[in-house]
Amino acid sequence: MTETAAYVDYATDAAPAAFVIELAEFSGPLDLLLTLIREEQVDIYDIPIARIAAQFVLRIRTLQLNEAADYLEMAARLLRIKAQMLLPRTDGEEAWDDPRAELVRRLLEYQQMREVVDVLERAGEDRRNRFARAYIPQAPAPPEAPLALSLSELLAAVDRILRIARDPAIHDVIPRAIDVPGAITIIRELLAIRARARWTDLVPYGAEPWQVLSTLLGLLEMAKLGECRVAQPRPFANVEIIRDAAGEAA
Amino acid sequence: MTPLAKLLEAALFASARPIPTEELAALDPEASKAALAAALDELGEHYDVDGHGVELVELGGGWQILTRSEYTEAIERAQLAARPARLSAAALETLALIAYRQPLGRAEIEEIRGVSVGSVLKSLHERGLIDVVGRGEGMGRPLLYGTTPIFLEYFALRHLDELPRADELAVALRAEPRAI
Amino acid sequence: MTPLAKLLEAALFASARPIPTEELAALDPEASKAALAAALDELGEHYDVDGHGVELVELGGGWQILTRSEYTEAIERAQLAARPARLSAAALETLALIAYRQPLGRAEIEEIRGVSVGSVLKSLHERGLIDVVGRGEGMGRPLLYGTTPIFLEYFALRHLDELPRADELAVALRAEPRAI
Repeated sequence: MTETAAYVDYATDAAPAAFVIELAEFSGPLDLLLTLIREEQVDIYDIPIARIAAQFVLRIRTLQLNEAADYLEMAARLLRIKAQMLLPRTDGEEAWDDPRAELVRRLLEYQQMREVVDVLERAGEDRRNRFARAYIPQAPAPPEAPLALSLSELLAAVDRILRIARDPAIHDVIPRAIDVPGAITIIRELLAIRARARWTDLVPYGAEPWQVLSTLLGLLEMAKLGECRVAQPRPFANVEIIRDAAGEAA
Repeated sequence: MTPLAKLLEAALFASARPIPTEELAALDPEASKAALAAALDELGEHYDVDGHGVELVELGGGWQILTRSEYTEAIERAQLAARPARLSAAALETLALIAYRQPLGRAEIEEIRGVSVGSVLKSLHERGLIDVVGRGEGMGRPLLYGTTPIFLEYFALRHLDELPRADELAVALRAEPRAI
Repeated sequence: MTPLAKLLEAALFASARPIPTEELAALDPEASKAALAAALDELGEHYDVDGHGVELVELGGGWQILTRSEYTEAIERAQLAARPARLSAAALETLALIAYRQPLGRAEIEEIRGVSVGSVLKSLHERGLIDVVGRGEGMGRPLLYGTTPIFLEYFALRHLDELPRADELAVALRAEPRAI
């Protein structure tokens, strides 16, 4: 039959411009198949399977779709149908089950879906051409809630900063010994008044590093001596210092 | 405009998303349904008759003010707003199937589309266009997908039945039957 | 409305931020400055005279359509618009410092506030309230931050000098770090 000849023709033809296609142009093997059927202008109910199969294989070879299992699976299916078509028909024509029937059903189903895609595409394009109200700031995800800010809040913040702001430090590096005994004295004084204290009671906001270190070492020393217990309920929580029974007795 | 129409305008202007009619009703608990409908009519008509750059659109079960499409190009050229990205063909095909056959499982979609659709389903789900609406029978009780209100919004549809019915589609692939 | 006023309305509606006059001019390169000003006037007047739920406002060096404040309560009550979020105290303090002392580097902010401000700067930057405005002298040429037009917009200020001067505040902010 001429179908074999057709295969040779297509295979030996230098790929025409139309053959240089991107995989992205097709959404799957059925899409490619439908495109071929349209290009070849053949009847979907009477697909010249050998010719279409040859075209299909040729295209996916051109596309170097070795990795695309979906296309290869379809190619195998086409070749199997082609083989079935070549089998001699022993029975009468009426009893013959067209091996293409299942493929035709799938193509029609796919074609119907493509019609819906056209409808959706038009609707989506129409919507895309109209802008909705945009929020500030523009977020790719759902719009972030806008901020509630007032000038008085901002000014109050300025005031707050000024209260806690230290003078811009001039970094004169003076060697300064860590004063552990001094820190222990302070902790003892505090624990004499209160059974429980917190880290922030001992270390004032904006304390110098040497003060922090002295207090820490002093605290550890006192804990070792059993004068107090140190506890932290959660990671990063304020450290609690608890006057110990031993300390109380002393 | 009537006070109710002005209130609706303010609310619709403030929202980046369509507002369902029930939520609009919450704006003025004393307004009747009829008054609300009349005010929406009034607002929409005002935009149309008076000649505005925006219009009132009913979609996704709610109402939204949108710019008229004739200004899109100028706005985009001036880089004041950008159109959202188009959906890929794969995403559109999968959406089309789900829209028509929901609830629908992944295996059926793959059977019809002839490709694996795992990543497409994931991205459609992330964009809020589809959601899991149940589980099918059979092995593994597969997840079944359906479209969401955002789907309607994306395509500016009021209801799913604005899509052509399946039997209205012309499965007209029989171009010219060719003699073999 | 004139075609230009309609175009302006569409653009102002679609934009995520106030649009400076120069950018509005890009919408219609053939429109003269006078025509643009007239169209803005027309749009603003239309909203005012015709009785709309929105108004045209000039702020942050640009133009924006905003809902009229008398409708805010009803809209918030109906919970249609996203509830505004508040800035944390840390963010507010950092923002205040930057507003008054810009351009300002991270090290100086940390020195004054006594805490590390990396994440706060990041979130203010994401919110669009501050931006990098240059690089300082000295080691590592630190990034310097300043406030943005969005900052002005949040506080409904036209210019930075509408902020009370530092010496008008109860406690005066030192304008300059002490020279070393």
